[in-house]
Amino acid sequence: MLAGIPLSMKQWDWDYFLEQRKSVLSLWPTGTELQGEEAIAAGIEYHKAQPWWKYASRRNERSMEEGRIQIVPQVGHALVNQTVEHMQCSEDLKPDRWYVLTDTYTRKSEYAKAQDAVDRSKRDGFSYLNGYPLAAHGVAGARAVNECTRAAVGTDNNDEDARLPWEIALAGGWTWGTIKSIEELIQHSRDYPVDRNIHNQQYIDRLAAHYTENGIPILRRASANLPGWDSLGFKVTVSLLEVLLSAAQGVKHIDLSLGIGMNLVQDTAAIQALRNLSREYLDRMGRQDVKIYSWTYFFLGDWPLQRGQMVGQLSWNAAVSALAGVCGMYIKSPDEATTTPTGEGFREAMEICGQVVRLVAGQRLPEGEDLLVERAMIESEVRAVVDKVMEMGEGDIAVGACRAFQAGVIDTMFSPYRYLKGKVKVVRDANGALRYLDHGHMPLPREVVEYHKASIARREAREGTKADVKWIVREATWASRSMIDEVAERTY
Amino acid sequence: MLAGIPLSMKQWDWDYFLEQRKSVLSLWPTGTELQGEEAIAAGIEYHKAQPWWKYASRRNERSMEEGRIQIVPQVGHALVNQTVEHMQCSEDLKPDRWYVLTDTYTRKSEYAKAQDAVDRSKRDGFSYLNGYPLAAHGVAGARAVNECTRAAVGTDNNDEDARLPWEIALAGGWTWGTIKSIEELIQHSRDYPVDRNIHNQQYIDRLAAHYTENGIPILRRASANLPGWDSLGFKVTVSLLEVLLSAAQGVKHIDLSLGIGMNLVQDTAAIQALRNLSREYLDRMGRQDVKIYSWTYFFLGDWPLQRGQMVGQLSWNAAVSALAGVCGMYIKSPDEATTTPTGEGFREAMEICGQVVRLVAGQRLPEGEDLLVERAMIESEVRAVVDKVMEMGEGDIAVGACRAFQAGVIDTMFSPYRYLKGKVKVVRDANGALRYLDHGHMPLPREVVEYHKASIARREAREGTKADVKWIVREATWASRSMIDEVAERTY
Amino acid sequence: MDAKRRPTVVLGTIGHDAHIVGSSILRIALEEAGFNVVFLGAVVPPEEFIDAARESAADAILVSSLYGMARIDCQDFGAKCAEAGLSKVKLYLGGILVTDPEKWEETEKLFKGYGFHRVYPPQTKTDVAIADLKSDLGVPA
Amino acid sequence: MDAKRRPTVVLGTIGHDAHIVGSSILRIALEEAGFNVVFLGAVVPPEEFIDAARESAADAILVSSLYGMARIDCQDFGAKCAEAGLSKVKLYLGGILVTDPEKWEETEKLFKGYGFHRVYPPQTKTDVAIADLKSDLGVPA
Ligand code: B12
Ligand code: B12
Repeated sequence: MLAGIPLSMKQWDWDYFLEQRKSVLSLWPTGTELQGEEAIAAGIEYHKAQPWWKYASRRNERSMEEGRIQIVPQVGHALVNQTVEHMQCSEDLKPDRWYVLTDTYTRKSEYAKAQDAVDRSKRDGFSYLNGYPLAAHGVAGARAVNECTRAAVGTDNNDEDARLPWEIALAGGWTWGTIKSIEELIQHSRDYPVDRNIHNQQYIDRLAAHYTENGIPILRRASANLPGWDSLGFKVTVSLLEVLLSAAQGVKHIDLSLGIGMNLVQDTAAIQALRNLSREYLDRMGRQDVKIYSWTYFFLGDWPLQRGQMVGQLSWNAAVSALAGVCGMYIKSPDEATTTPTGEGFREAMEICGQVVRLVAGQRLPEGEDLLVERAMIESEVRAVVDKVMEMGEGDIAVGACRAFQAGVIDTMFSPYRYLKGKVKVVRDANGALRYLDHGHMPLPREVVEYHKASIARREAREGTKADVKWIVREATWASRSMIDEVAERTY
Repeated sequence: MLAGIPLSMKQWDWDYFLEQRKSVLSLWPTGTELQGEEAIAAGIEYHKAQPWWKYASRRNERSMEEGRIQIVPQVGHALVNQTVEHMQCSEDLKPDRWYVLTDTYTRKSEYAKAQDAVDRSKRDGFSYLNGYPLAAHGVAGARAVNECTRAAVGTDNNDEDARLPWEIALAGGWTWGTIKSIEELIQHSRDYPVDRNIHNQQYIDRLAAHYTENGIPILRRASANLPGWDSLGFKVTVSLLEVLLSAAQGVKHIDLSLGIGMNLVQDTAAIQALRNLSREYLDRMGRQDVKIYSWTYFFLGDWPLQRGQMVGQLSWNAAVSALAGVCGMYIKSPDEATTTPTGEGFREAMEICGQVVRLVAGQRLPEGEDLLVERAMIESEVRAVVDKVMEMGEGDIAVGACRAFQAGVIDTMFSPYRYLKGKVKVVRDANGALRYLDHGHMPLPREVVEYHKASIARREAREGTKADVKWIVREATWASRSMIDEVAERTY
Repeated sequence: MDAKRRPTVVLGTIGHDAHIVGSSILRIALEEAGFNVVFLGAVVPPEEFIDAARESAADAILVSSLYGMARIDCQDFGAKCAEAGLSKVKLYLGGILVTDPEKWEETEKLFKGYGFHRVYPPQTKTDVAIADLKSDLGVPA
Repeated sequence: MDAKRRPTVVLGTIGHDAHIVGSSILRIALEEAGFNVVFLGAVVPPEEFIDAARESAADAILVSSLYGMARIDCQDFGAKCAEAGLSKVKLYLGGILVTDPEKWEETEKLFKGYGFHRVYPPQTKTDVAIADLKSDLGVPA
């Protein structure tokens, strides 16, 4: 599980970065045109020519002043023109950002396969990829995508090695991307070494920091796009660790994006906990100058097949996000339960979510007792785990993270990653909040464990059943269950 | 504005009812088959043969036990088969009730015109009516509609004289209807006498009470389907007066349905205020045995033309209703902004709202400071007006209501009713809550007036404008405004 | 029309239609824009529009209909106005006239056939109507 | 298959596909139902399914694919199994295979052509799969 790369969270010195860079750019022909430090300077020049509103960081500041919540659609197809067409569908709705997902091959650094799929897509006029192949289309492609919209274009730096795609994205004028130092392994990876993954992300953050030092306010995003069945506390832990690793490389603008679980109180509590703890730990690290913004990512769990139900679910995700008072939200679209999203689908989704946000207006979830307790519990869970990680790394999170995986200090229920212990079990309580049925080896404070047990017990009492794996099976389709199946059980 | 009918809120004695009944049944041929007390007995027999779940009152009790929120679709077309087809579209989703709206002619007692439209509809296979003509199709039609579904079928006893349609509905096995003693005039009427309208509704309530005395638990519904621009306090006042008038005739099961304004805190406060005050005033009247249930009716204001926006609005209405903890909700459908609703539209609406309700699950808006204050203000407003009405009627609400209209004690902003003073002006505050800019001659307590002024002032400060009629014009399309128009104003 | 006099319009919601919000909003906007508005409210029989227009020597009649029965209520409105010698008066119709929103052209054609000079689709903005009025009545914008 | 022995299935998510929730749920349900499950997790190369099936003398291979690349990942799966002498082993495929949800029949036909005995539409319930397995393997329900 370790490649034995010498690792520390300290900011890379620029020469070390440049030395690494050579091999990165030689991974694929489109990288060679970026050889040399001049290429970076040229990229920065391109950026200097862009207006402020091409920058996700600036749009964050501006929308907060205006008290306006941002709504971000998603795109990603094999060809540049397919991707541009998709984006054009919503240009008159002025999205603040476009979230461009890369395809699976690009994510696995299988650039040849991606190129091959591009060729076949051109031939058949159909997209053979589930995302946009950043490397295959190179800087020219990235700029074409960037220049087709007023929005701030960014990407999900997914899968093990996104260094080359990131070089191309930045040179292409894109202004933000996602931090994947830890989440990546839990989400997508089978056995990629932890140290190498963190090292790759340090490269990405270091380059972003260099741009920022040169007056280009690149934004990095801790995404917590973990499955909708994961504990909120766990998601906050992962995000916080990534925020700190990223800031250590000199990044100055960070989104605290949280994949929600759809329980209003718990999601709001998690969003607030992540903001509070990020500020506190960053300040303690001496990073008072890092700006942070709260965001949500729509529930990444089971989506209903019935369009009506899917639409209702999208709206609830928007309502939760708005009531929680976020800076912005990443949305999904009505047809996404079964197919790769379309431009029309996202236009409709923007109207749906936009209307909900307009109607919620300035309303926020009041600071009730439930919210206070839930937030306190999440904060105490996250402190315990993050402090443990630091301790294991003798103060160095990069080192600590590697050890934490092995020890099961970082662990969850569903993950392809072999080096996770996989001892954790999470279920929903009577109100749909996510609770630990089993927290495995995670060092959770006793109060937290008991709090979760207690709310599981309340549901057990109400349903007259005992919590076990059967609950987990049933909850795999908790949200997506067809209404007809549900009412069929009613005897009248 | 008065017909000079001797009026009192006391329960009619049965003979007086029977005497009135003769003329009612002779209003249209389909009434004649109901002549005589035996016909009522026969109707009761038909009911006795129906299972418990055909009764809205029983479904209320049952769903409350199950902690399940009811979702009620709407229907109404010229022909029986058109109406049945519409209902069949959602039968497998098992709606608890069907809300059958009558057409405009039936509502104006222009039964001949309704019959004529029915004939033309049969000829052209198209519905020339905007609702179901209860009188035209008689008892046979009503039973056909009733027997096509497991749901509890009921109607909106709209427009001045709904006595005959109500006779037919009950004989047809329908089990609930709407109270329109006061609301009706404000909503639909131009110059119908107040006393006659109340007298008509007493007839309807008295008949319902008779069924109930004979073991058939008919439910009456205070609807407050007033326009979405009306003050919530005003709606609660109207409903409370109707609840008391209805209970006085011996009705035992009453829905407290409230047309919401889409501000979560204010709507929740209004729902709670209506429940608290209804219980309190009913008990004081010695009607402890009257069962009441909280319901909502979706925002009756401007609906967006863009389908996506309309869908988002429906979802928010469902979210507000569920978070407020209602027993059930009357929904609208995506295509209703421009056309008479369709069966398919309502099926989709049931899926959309059903999913929101499922996701909200047991979550409720916490008792925060805002909620407490808002509820206190609404209660104090309603007490003041209702007590004034009682005082004007020397303890008799029926009498008092008549005088209250003349005096402007009951008044609102938009109404076709000529005998309203029309001095009231209502605007939204920064969070979309409805506030009195001018309360005309309504006897509002000082604290309430100042509370509303203060929150208007906060919006004025924020927007740097003064509240005036321009706000009212703009807010007429507050919810329905197209998103494209909105973003067009953004300079970036 | 005579330039000294404020342009006068008769406004209301026709037939049994109770929907008064739209016409009330129009009223406010028209008065703000300097028109002299004879407001009849809602649930107004066609004849009343005509009488009011005659009495006020109105320059235009603005009819609102939302409840889906416009087809029947407005069928002979143009003819009635002509009979009453109001053929110079501009007739506007708006609200929600459509039965099938897809086919707006048809709807517009239908109601123009009933004698209306201008027919408006659902949720037309007040300023659109006001601009049209000013140009039709030759009022300086 | 031999009645004494518990029916054995190999299960996992194929190719570069990381979606592991569905197959994890299936695993739990299958074990609850008395099957012996060889769970390979997600991001599993086709060869690994085959090796695991051979080693465990599996009665069936359950392949999950959600990420939209099933067409490519599964093209020659049936052929590979045949080569490996697993022609008696039942091959099931499920997840989200479709590119166009409208045309399920085509999708099913396509993947049956790749050698799968059963192909499932999105969000197939675990009990459906279990019932099919029991009948295909002659396990008493
Ligand atoms: C509020 C409302 C009610 C309220 C009305 C309260 C009142 N007294 O005003 C109540 C609850 C009483 C009601 C009752 C009914 N309603 Co209603 N109602 C609505 C609703 C939700 C909003 C209407 C509104 O006020 N809009 C806000 C105003 C500002 O917009 P507007 O009226 O369109 O006006 C704007 C423009 O159109 C323009 N305009 C309007 N008229 C004109 C005229 C001219 C010349 C010009 C230039 C411009 C212009 O000016 C305004 C500028 O902003 C609409 C749905 C929707 N469209 O949102 C349904 C709707 C109009 N109602 C409808 C129906 C069917 C009814 C009922 C028949 C239902 C029933 N069967 O019981 C009854 C009718 C009873 C009756 N006798 O009239 C249907 C009509 C369907 C159709 N046209 O085919 C609608 C579309 C909803 C639906 N799909 O069911 N309703
Ligand atoms: C959670 C999720 C993720 C998580 C996965 C976390 C994890 N490691 O498992 C994350 C965020 C990492 C993710 C990533 C991606 N995802 Co994803 N994801 C989903 C989501 C929202 C839910 C999937 C899920 O877990 N469902 C719950 C389980 C219980 O249901 P299930 O898997 O369908 O399984 C049930 C049945 O189908 C059946 N079943 C499943 N397999 C089999 C096999 C057999 C033989 C049988 C009998 C039965 C069976 O058993 C289960 C019974 O309940 C779906 C959308 C949706 N459908 O809701 C998208 C979705 C599957 N993802 C999609 C995409 C495109 C991706 C990405 C490629 C996005 C990108 N470009 O970055 C990446 C893929 C990366 C990679 N290398 O795989 C698309 C696929 C489109 C397509 N098929 O055409 C979907 C449909 C969403 C969308 N429209 O964009 N995703």
